[in-house]
Amino acid sequence: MNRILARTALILLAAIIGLYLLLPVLVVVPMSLSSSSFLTFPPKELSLRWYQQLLDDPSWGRSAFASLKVALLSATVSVILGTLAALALVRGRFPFRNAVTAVLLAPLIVPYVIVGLAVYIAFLNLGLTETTLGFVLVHTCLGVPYVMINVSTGLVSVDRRLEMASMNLGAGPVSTFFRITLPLILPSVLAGALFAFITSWDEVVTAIFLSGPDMTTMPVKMWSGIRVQVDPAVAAVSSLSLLVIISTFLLMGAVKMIRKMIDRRASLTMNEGI
Amino acid sequence: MLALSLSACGGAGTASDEKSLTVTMWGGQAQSAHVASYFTPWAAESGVTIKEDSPTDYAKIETQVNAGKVNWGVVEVEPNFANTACEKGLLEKLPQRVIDAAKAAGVPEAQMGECAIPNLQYTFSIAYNTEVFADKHPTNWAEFFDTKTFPGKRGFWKYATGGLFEAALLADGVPADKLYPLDLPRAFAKLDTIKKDIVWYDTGDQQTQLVASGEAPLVQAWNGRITKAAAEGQAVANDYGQNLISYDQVVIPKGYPNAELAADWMVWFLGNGQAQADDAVASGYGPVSSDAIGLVPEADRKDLAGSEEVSKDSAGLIDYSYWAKNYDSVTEELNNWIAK
Amino acid sequence: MSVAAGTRAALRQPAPPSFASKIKNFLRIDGWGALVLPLLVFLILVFILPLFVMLQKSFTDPTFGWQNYTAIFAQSVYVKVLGNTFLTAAIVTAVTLLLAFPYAYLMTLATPKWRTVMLVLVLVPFWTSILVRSFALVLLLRDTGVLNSLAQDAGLIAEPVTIIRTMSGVVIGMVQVALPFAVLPIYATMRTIDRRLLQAAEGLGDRPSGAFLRIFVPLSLPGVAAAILLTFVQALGYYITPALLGGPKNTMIGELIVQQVSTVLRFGFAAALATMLLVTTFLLIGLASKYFDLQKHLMGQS
Amino acid sequence: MTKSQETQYESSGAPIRISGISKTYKELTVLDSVDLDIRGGEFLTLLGASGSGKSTLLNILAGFVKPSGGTIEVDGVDVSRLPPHKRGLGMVFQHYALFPHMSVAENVAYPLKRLGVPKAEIIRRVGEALDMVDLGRMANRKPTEISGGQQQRVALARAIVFRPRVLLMDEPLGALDKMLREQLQLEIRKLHKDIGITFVFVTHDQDEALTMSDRIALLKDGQIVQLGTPEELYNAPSCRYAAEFVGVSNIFQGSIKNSAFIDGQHAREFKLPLGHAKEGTGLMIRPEHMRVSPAGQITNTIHDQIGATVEDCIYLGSSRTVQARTDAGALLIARTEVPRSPDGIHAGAQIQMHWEAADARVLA
Repeated sequence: MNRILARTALILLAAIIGLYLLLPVLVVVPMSLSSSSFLTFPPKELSLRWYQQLLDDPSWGRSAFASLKVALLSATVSVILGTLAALALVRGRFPFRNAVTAVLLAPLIVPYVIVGLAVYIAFLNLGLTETTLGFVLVHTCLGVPYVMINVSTGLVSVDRRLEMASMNLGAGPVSTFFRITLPLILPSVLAGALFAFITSWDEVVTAIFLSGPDMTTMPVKMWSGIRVQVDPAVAAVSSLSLLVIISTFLLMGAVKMIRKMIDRRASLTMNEGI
Repeated sequence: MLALSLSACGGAGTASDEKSLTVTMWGGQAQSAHVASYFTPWAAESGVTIKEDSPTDYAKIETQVNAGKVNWGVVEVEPNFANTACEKGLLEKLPQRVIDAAKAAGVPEAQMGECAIPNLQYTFSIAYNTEVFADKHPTNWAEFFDTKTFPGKRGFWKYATGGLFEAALLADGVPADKLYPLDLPRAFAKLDTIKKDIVWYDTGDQQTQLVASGEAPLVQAWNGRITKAAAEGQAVANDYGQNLISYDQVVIPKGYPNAELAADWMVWFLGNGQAQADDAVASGYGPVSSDAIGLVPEADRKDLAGSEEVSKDSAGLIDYSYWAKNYDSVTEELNNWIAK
Repeated sequence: MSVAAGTRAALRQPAPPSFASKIKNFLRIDGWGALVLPLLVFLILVFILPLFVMLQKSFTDPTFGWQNYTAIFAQSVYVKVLGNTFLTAAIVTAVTLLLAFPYAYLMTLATPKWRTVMLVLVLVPFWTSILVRSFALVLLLRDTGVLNSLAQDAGLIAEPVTIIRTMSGVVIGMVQVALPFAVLPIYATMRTIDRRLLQAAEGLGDRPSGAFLRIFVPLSLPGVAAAILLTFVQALGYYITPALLGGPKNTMIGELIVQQVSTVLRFGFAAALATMLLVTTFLLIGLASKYFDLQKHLMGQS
Repeated sequence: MTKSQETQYESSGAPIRISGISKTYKELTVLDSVDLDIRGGEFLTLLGASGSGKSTLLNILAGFVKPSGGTIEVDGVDVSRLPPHKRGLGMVFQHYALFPHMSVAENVAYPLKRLGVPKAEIIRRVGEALDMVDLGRMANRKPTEISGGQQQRVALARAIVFRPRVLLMDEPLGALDKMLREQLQLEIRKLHKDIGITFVFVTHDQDEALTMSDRIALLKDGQIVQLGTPEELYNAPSCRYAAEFVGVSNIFQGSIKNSAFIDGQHAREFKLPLGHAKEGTGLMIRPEHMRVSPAGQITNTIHDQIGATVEDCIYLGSSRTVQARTDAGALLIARTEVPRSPDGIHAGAQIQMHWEAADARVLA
């Protein structure tokens, strides 16, 4: 009886937390449908005015494209560098281990404001501000610890005997990594990549420093008017990206289902899997 | 808007770089209005490409100038920064032709700087919620500070240059022409009387939210924001009693390669009252040339800084030369007082 | 060093374990270990180097010396901001943990379908800009906001509860941002705990609550430690959320740094504030690592 | 019991020569200069308690652990410096180490793909290998979708599909239940006979070692204490450790003096078997050679005997075990076939335990 009571309380708590996580996100949708040029909730009149403005103003599309490019590239570089470093941390031996680890994790600890300013001073002289390369370099620093942490955690749980088995069966270390280790830690790598992508996609503080007329990312575009006025188009952008993520989740679910169906059919005919 | 996007796309070519001007302002819809009203027409006339950036960031200006890589051409700043930065050598001194153009346009002497021309004016005035104060609302700062007659929270901008000291001294009976240098102890003493009712805002959005929602039915606000909100049907209004006139300035960071082009634009802008009038209608901020206000349609005029209606009740201009000298120290005092 | 000195040293230490070979052994790096080099070099060049240039400014801008540091302590307001920063981060961490732990626990109990739903709920906020979420919270929480109006209409409260511009507002906003970062590592650890251990403990006569406290909770500690560290350290650097949801009394150091840099142009002072924050953070982490192996808990390493 | 002398080896199994292999970790010596010649095609078991070094030796053979000293020759070629993937030795791991993200067929095809075998042949050989372990219909299952015994067979198929000349097995049956283990022991033996390659098998289970091996190398503290056929190990243990580790034994402690064994504990003198060693510290009698009689019934003078009190009498179906304690406190065990169990043997009864001197063994 006690246990049922505790479970019910737990479920209730989780429901409240879920609402707490979701509500501020969902409120954005009606906000974006308001006809007012102020962010209001609930909206007095519904209109698609701000979506129209997104379409009319090509700078939104440009900044979205710039953000996407930077986020994809920096997530890719983060995954490569972060996975290598995780392999070294979990498997390897190298000197000054604590100091090196501290350097690798430092981007988690240093406030972005400091990073932004420091990097701005350095990059301005190198001509790297307002360039994709500049953004990718900085956002890789910010995203790479997440990849490292995720992949390290994944690597620790990999049964070393599987790698030994692979090498025993004639695969070299590199081949073993790509055929056995990588597929096994793939969920961790993808989780790390997701973190790195989002870190870059949503990053505004260092991006403010790096942005300029030649290159502005989406969060900077959203942030730009804040001291004067928040453009309700920002709510429209958020709603759209929400739509994208929800459809991605649905798509992933669909792909999973289709794969299961194919698997089932394939198991009827032997040796196809080879 | 279309012209802007085309020119911005064309900006990638190196040939057009020689005739491009980068404009940096505070951002948002106000910036869109400014650019559309008084940058794009000039750019079209003179074959220059306009590049836009936002928001203004003083740290970026200093870093760019110190690094000798200046990307920003015309930058919208607060007058106290324009003053300090000009002294520190971060900004280009105005060429004589800009100063002459300003004189010719009748720009108030007080709003000019050695390195800066004003680009718009607005007021710190009393914004009130028309539902909470349907019958009677404060019409001067003494009433604004009177929480007995007008109960409710008061909103102030949390920066030293937000006009709160001036308002406090006016409320305490200091004559408008004897405000500066500010009697800070007296101002803090007056502010102490309503301290528990003060709500601090940071962004322009917050002020309209505060008044419109009734959370703080009285706010010392920027008049343009309140006018816009009222036009959208929100229950807010301005009272211009003892309003304090403020202005933004535009400057050219030192060493900007196309500084001449920027100066060209300044001359064009000061002499083009129509462009300023168009901007005033679109943005809600007042024009700076004396003839421009007359070009604004009657209906929009009464809520613009620089108009007869607003000027007659004004307590005067905020003295940014005072603030240029005292901003840092008063900011520390203010932060300390808030934190107490 | 002279030959004689070398000999004397050898005499004093009858069996010298060859200093050179010790160094060599210490500096040894194997094939796996070498994989750390690309990232290390990358971070040193792109991250650490600019940071040093910046931090050096705290001693040289505007003039050489400690004046930026003495200036911090000359004004009580800056000390207060520092204190407030750590206090807020601590409260945020505690609240986040209190919510994240049961949530993650329920995720381990839920059916796969519900677990996916709960996971999506955690991930979705990632995809909405912090800026927009903070604004949405303002609209929901302010005195005349949706939640206060609903509660008043329902007769739960007579007067609106002021949340915005108070510490609670900041905490509510920051916890919303921090929760996903805490739930994920805790859940990752909990998932690996063998539930049969709980049954075993109950079989050995422990009450369910006792078995939970004595078996499950200690086993989930690595994830909890990682969550605490991530939440706390990130909370120290927040500035958008406290700027929007807090009042001037809730100013955090990140906001102060931006203010000093962008509006007052005191680079050196801002750098000094940043250095203080960095040093304090590293000290705290150092202190924490005395009590548990951070690398292990953060990376799941042995 | 296997008679190694009678087993016909096929020539395809490679001989392995282990010379002076050592392994130390800091201060800990895991293997201490081990020498071992494994004949081509034989089934050799490395037997030992955990920590004896048997798995380390296997891992050194496979190339996963670098020895601190010594060499490994396979078929006369020194492989000590080769990485694991170039040694061409098949291996079955503890808990099988099947790749969880690949199907059964993909697992078995893995080594063939590394060798670049043409696809058609891969399909054929994978089919053959799976048929050999009777798992053809499981080809497209994932390892998590089949039982433990089936996983073990997949691991076996995967290890032999590329026709290695040596198969290493690291406690491959440890995770299975008793019935399945016994069944698989026989299957692995049959497989060994069928393919004729060299098997090196690691286990801590003496029954398993006795059942399966041609020869057993018994390891203790990083050294081989005895190498021989199962019979030799059982009947002629070289030392007390070997006697106790393999099978159950009754051991009297003492020394040899004047062609007799002096038991210190009981202050008794026992006869020695013919051709006994000159030196020894113990005398061992296996339980099945130990007889029991009610007290005072013994007349046979070629038997040695000792009085004891029965503590327990355990019925095992085909046999009966009697546990009895001497006055000096030593526990002795006798196993008797059920019909021969005499009356008067029950808990608390005074009995005589006796044995023929020829069945006793002197331990070094």
